[in-house]
Amino acid sequence: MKKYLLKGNEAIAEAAVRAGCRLFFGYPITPSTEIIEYMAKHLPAVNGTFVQAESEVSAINMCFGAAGAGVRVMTASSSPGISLMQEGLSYIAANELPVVVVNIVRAGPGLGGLGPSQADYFQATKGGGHGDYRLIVLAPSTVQELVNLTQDAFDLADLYRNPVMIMADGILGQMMEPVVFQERETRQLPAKDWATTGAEGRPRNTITSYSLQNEIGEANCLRWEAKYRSIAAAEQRWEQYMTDDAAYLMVAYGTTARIAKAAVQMARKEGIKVGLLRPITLWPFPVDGFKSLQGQIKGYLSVELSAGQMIEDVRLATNCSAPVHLCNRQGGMVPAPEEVLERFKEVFPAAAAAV
Amino acid sequence: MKKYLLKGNEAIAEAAVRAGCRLFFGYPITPSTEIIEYMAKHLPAVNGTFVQAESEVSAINMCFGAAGAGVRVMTASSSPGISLMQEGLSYIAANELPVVVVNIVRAGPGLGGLGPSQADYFQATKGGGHGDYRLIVLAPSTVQELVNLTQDAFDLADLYRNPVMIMADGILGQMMEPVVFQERETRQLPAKDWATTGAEGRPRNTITSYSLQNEIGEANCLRWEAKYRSIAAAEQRWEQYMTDDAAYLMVAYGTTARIAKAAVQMARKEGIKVGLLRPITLWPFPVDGFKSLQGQIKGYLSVELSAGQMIEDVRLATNCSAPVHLCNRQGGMVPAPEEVLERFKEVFPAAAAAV
Amino acid sequence: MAKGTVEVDKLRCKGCSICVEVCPQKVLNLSKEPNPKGYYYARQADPDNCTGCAMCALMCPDVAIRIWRQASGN
Amino acid sequence: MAKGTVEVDKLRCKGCSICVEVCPQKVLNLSKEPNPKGYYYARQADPDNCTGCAMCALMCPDVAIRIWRQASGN
Amino acid sequence: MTEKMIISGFGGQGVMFMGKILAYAGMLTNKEVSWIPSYGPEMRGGTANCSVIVSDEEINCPVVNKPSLVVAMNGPSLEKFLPALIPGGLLVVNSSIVKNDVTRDDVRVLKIPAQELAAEKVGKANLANVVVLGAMLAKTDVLTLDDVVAALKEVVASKRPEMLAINRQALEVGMNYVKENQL
Amino acid sequence: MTEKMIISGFGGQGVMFMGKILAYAGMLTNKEVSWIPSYGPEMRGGTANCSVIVSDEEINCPVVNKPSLVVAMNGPSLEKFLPALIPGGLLVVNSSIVKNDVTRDDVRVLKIPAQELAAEKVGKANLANVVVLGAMLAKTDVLTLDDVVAALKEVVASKRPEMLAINRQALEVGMNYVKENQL
Amino acid sequence: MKEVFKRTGALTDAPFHYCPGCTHGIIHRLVAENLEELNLLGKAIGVTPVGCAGFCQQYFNIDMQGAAHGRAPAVATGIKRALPDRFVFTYQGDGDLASIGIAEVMHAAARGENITTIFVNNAIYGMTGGQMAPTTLPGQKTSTSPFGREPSVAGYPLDMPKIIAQIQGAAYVASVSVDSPKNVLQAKKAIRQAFEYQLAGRGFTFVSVLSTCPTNWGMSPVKALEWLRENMMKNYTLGVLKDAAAQ
Amino acid sequence: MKEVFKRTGALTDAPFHYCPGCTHGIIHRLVAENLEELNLLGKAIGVTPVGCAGFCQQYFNIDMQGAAHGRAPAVATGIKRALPDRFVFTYQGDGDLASIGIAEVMHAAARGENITTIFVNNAIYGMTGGQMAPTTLPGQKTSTSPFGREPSVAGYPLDMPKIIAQIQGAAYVASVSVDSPKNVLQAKKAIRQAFEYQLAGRGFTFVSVLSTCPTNWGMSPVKALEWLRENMMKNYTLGVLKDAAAQ
Ligand SMILES: Cc1ncc(C[n+]2csc(CCOP(=O)(O)OP(=O)(O)O)c2C)c(N)n1
Ligand SMILES: Cc1ncc(C[n+]2csc(CCOP(=O)(O)OP(=O)(O)O)c2C)c(N)n1
Ligand code: SF4
Ligand code: SF4
Ligand code: SF4
Ligand code: SF4
Ligand code: SF4
Ligand code: SF4
Ligand SMILES: [Mg+2]
Ligand SMILES: [Mg+2]
Repeated sequence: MKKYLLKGNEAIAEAAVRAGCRLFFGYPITPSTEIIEYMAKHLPAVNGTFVQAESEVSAINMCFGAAGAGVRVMTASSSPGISLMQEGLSYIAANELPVVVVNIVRAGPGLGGLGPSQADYFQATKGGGHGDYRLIVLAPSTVQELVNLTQDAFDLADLYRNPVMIMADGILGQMMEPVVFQERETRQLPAKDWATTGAEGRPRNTITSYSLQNEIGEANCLRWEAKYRSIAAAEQRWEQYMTDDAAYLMVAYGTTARIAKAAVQMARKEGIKVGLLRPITLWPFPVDGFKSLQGQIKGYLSVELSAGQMIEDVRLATNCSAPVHLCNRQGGMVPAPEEVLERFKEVFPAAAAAV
Repeated sequence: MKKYLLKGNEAIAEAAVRAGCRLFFGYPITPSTEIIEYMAKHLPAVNGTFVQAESEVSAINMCFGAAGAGVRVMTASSSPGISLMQEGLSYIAANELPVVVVNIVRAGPGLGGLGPSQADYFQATKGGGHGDYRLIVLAPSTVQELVNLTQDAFDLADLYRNPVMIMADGILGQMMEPVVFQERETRQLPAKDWATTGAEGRPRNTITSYSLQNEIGEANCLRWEAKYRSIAAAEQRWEQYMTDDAAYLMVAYGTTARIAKAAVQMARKEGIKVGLLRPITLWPFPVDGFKSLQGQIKGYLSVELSAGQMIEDVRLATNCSAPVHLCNRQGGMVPAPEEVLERFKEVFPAAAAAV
Repeated sequence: MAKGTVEVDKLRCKGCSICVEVCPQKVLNLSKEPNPKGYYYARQADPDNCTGCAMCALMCPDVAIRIWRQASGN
Repeated sequence: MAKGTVEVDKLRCKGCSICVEVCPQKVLNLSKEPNPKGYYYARQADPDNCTGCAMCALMCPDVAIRIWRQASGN
Repeated sequence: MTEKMIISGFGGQGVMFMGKILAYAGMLTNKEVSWIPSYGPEMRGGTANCSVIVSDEEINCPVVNKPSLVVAMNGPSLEKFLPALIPGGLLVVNSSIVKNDVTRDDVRVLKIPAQELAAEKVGKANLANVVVLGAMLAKTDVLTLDDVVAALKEVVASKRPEMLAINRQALEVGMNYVKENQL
Repeated sequence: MTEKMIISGFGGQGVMFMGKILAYAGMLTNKEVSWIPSYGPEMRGGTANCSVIVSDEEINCPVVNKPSLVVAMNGPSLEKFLPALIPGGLLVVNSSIVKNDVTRDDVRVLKIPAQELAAEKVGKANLANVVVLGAMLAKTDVLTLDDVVAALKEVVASKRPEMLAINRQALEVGMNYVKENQL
Repeated sequence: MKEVFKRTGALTDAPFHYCPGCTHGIIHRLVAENLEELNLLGKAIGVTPVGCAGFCQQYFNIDMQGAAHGRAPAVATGIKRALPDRFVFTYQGDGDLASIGIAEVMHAAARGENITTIFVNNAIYGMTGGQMAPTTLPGQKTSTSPFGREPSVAGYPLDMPKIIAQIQGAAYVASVSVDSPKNVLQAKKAIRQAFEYQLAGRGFTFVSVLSTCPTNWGMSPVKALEWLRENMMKNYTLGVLKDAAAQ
Repeated sequence: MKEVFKRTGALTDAPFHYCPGCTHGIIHRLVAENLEELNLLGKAIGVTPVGCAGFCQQYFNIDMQGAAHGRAPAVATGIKRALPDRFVFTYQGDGDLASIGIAEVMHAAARGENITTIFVNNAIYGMTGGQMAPTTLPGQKTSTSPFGREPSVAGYPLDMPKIIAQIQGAAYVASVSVDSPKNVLQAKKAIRQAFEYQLAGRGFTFVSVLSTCPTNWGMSPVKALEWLRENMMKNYTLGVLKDAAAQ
């Protein structure tokens, strides 16, 4: 199979085109801009349309309209731009529209910096917009996985009629790695008979999230909640590395998962029994992955490019059954594998001593 | 002391005026509109200025400018409007500007409904905007407390140079209760020597959150984190009710805290040893309040107008030391005290049986 | 002069009285009894004078008016 | 004709060559050696012709030019 | 002593005002009070209502799910809130407008032809709400006529002092109607 | 065998291209590769650099904190990245421009007067980067000249086939310079 | 007897929830009749604003989407780009379009987006209970300009059709009123023209309709029509402000 | 010898980070010189955009705030309302002002906000590496209009001064260029006029300055000035578009 050397951002864009994405609305922002530039260049050739929106607010609402019209659509941005999309995302979730949103996270808050960051974890997983809703959040950690998960994202969005976010950072977005575009089995997806495509030949469709009666509002909430439960049951994804005999577990996703993996390898060389659990879905958080290991693990190290956000989900997923510590860098800085291992030994001296 | 019968929204506005708020920027939205209407009417009389912003995006950025210029400023909105403020809030937090923001939460997601809701808890407490930052979040449960906490909010904002959110719902915003405006001790607050007021007679000030060097970005993050830690150490607030001998604890804030209190009273009549812990600060979450009770409590019931959000913080605060269950209504619906008690008995049958 | 017949949908009418005012022939007035929603609805008080000019219908915000016309001389 | 003297701040200059082009007297050119930032900075190649008209300074994006003028006849 | 009231009618019938006066009266007599309106566009065109609690005890739950007193100023209000009224509770009906049958026999019912009374005895049909208020006061112990007059003084008289006397008159008309007819 | 490289210089010196060619060459020989640029306005006016890893093993951490090979196309690059070079690592310097002293003696240093070589021996001063690439290949085992030529074929030749020969020539000039001078 | 006026089938049977005398209803009818007459019921997709017309998807007998406050032109853009052969329009109030949503409508115009926007200007925020709109007239009292709109503090009204007409991508811009039968007929024509231009692929079309809000103006419906005539029509010039085809 | 040109003290000593030949630098100087000449260093508060000029708080020797992308006019409004006697201006690029921030600038104008906006139109997004701006010319190639801006898909350029001039609250609107010494002097005058109007409390003032982006236009600085002259100046009329005092 042909290998391409692609930037992460380009890989996302190409994967989207191959997944049938025919509309893209976006507004430039570093470090995600290559996605929209790629779309501007390549969508016309497949009869797709790229529109540079006047803002991220407009971009997400254009996605709303297009998704409501039944077409595969995507937008991409980075942290401040994603913040501007929160109202729109809440509307999209409430109207159950399949939209794929890419967040190539940069250092925040505020204008911040352009360095890699994972500080938008809470925003993505707990809902930065108002009301109870969930995005399906996918966290690739290689350029190849950016490709695969982007393609999955469109299927998941259509399957569950739910917005899906692909979350990565500037390192993943900017780096080049070899990728292949595999032929993928086409998933059986429900017909979009709810879409507003003009009512010719069928009863008319309306898409709205307004409910003045609280009873109806509650019924909607319960319906959404049931959907989220079924997603949580069916779609948790994670990778386990060296966990069979692990007494300790590093937990990391995206870029930090790669670094943590290197740290695990270094630790293993020293005889330390530590493994890695890499959440691939950040929502639903891979609680099942933790459950299967819970008995054997004496301590967790959450490796993050934030002040410590996923660590809360790790504690919740493990029911606080063992201590969970944090190894982090912030503001665009990235820890070296050595640093992660050092931190590990610092918080779990017993692990190193046991060797 | 003179008692006034005021709507919650009016009480907030009047309290703000009395706290020295002289600028208000806002955009109307039900059920918070009375706040901006009150400000439009009453600020001119105290030489203040009300500006109706063209949107919530503008409103929060006007607040940014005014706070940066050293003046006490407030905005108010409800859920969708607050979502639109997320980028601005992240900027305000990053620039450490004292702004008071009121969210009279309505049912979401999307356009949703106007009924009371607590489904913006995550957004408020975990940061709906990008990057690691925190709002101080105050959750009053009576109109009198709306007054008191609004006045406190301005002090806290100035003291910590941090945005403060007052979070309530349509019931609290729309209801009338008697209030008094107490003379309050004036807190010693730091001089705003960082404000951009024109550089006459001093070195110039700049307010910016941009850092192209990751090292500087990280230093900023660490400085903010240290501040948040000190707030968490000093400013946790909660109310305990009937907790001395309680074996079970209901946890609820705002409107639901009132309902839960009624439920506790009913339970106590039946001899059930249950108490109430009412978080007053949602961030910092009153972890200390839970710690002091942890040994004695066999189970928690988180009473919420959401799909279950605060429940995560309860589990984290109690280190999962006892089961935490949820009693909730959604979409604008509110549980009756009877319903809460019934749910309590359902999840803790032993508590009722023990009587 | 043409002869018109106006039918007001009593349930739709909100008694805003715009049609009453706009009718050049002063054909319409409001009922004394409210409809089930509590509105005093419009009705033809002076049907003979109606020309079927449709001005009332053009201005009715609730699209509650239907009009027939018989051309004069027919 | 007035006589001008132009001083280019060598460290500020980025060698954009706008001043070189705009100078009506063709007084300026770019250095052969770069400054510490790697730019070939502007300098007075033909100082005698400078009239001190300041066109170069008006157009310099880096505000790197300073000009003195001696009025003719002075 | 706690009275949990729902007062409901068309927009324009003054039901919010009725509730406010009651809450105000409660506050002036140092009782605990709360008042919650229905709000937002649900009001537009439709019915409006407010929930008022006046109590000697702290009011925890301000939402009135099970009122002890319902005032129905129009038909839809009766239909909506009668089922919630607690057994033994008081239903006050503006019988000038409400023609519905009262389908429960475990509640006390007070029918006041408020429109007529207001028009004929007060001379102002739009004071029907105050007439109903007066009638209601005859049947609840939580507030007295004087309490309400005191509240009117503060609320009405501050803006339109000339309205005080006629409001008082309307209250009395309502109260007397109950007494005279031994309702 | 793993080579972790940082290639750094002014914007315009073609350092990104050098990195890409190396990564491409690695990919074509079925090695694991990664390439990360510096990005954003930090590039504007200042220096640009990229990190490239070519390895026989899976690349976990793509960030190069401790390079085994540093290419410094200008002075600031040398200052910035020399301290990070691992002991025994290779420093390749474009000595036409870089006049700084190399302050470490625990690393291997390769000084290439690339500008001159490119101008004189290739006839195109702007191929200094390719000359350096060639020189570098003489001293690393991770990739051969043929690997890089193959990469150039795919990357350059697809767009500007006429450039292939001269690029190849520049590579050879660099490599030969090292060999001839027994550096 | 000939039926000379009947309720168009492009409206559903649902009774309007608007206040008595609110001219949103007239404008609804005009839009609906044009949809029917141009045979668009099967291919039209309407976009609902947030505002009093936020429920209008209940009334138009076509496919509809409900946009976030102010974002209808962005949503319509998404629909139109997805389905270029469908007919797409937005229906928006003055708060929705001229305040929070001004960026979206300006840029839809700039893009020459082939959609139609019906702009209902009642000089106030109806839905939320009568706050100042960007189109509120100087001196006009609203709940957020309780002493009358004072331009030195609250600025001047925005004349949206005048502004949109400046934008190259706008193919047709008209300003109409529904205060009288004559003007109602004019308004219908303008909407018709805009719709036909969209069908011809001419670009962005915009019809501003002056409308009443008796409730929040605190006037009877009839009085409100007068106020509209005497105040709004003086501030906002009626007529076709731009017609790309005619130029 | 008389010093006829020296670097104004209203600029700090920090060297500009702009690319060689970028005319942002000229515009900075003009703003700074006017600040100095009007003796405003102690009372001016500037608002920085997001864009290449996002670091300009390092260059102007005054108090400054850095706004979120596009929101400078809102931030400036907050400052001005807090401190009405201070002098407040924004400095914004075409992406910042005409795209994401168009609502804020239009409404600052509508409110007659007593601030000044300097609008730097270089027909492109400089900072992010050369994407299409609302002011990009038809046919112009950018990284998001790689085949040249095609109006039928990407719309037409927005002429901001023309639009702002339509708004009643705008007191002064000028369109200038910095392509030549003569135009630079004109530009300085326009900025001076705007500043003086603000000092006189006349309302919103707006100066649009045509500027180059040699880097993203892919031209030498000198060539860029020519391109500006031959293309941008033909699309965007220079001159004073509105002068409330003169009217
Ligand atoms: C983001 C957001 N802000 C505010 C609101 C509240 N809101 C609903 S409608 C409206 C204004 C309606 O006014 P207009 O657009 O003029 O329509 P009208 O009701 O007058 O027809 C506002 C501010 C909202 N729903 N969402
Ligand atoms: C919300 C948000 N969206 C996008 C960006 C990325 N961004 C930074 S500057 C810029 C555009 C700059 O262009 P312009 O305003 O024309 O200024 P110039 O650089 O050309 O001077 C963009 C899109 C951002 N920082 N924030
Ligand atoms: S059709 Fe004409 S004459 Fe007849 S009622 Fe209507 S307006 Fe009057
Ligand atoms: S115009 Fe229509 S709604 Fe109004 S009174 Fe006449 S028929 Fe009734
Ligand atoms: S001052 Fe005039 S003559 Fe002298 S160098 Fe400058 S532009 Fe040339
Ligand atoms: S214009 Fe200024 S920066 Fe450019 S070459 Fe001349 S002196 Fe140097
Ligand atoms: S509030 Fe105003 S705009 Fe809304 S329906 Fe009522 S009259 Fe019409
Ligand atoms: S990118 Fe363009 S606008 Fe930005 S500094 Fe460089 S030349 Fe100037
Ligand atoms: Mg309106
Ligand atoms: Mg620009």
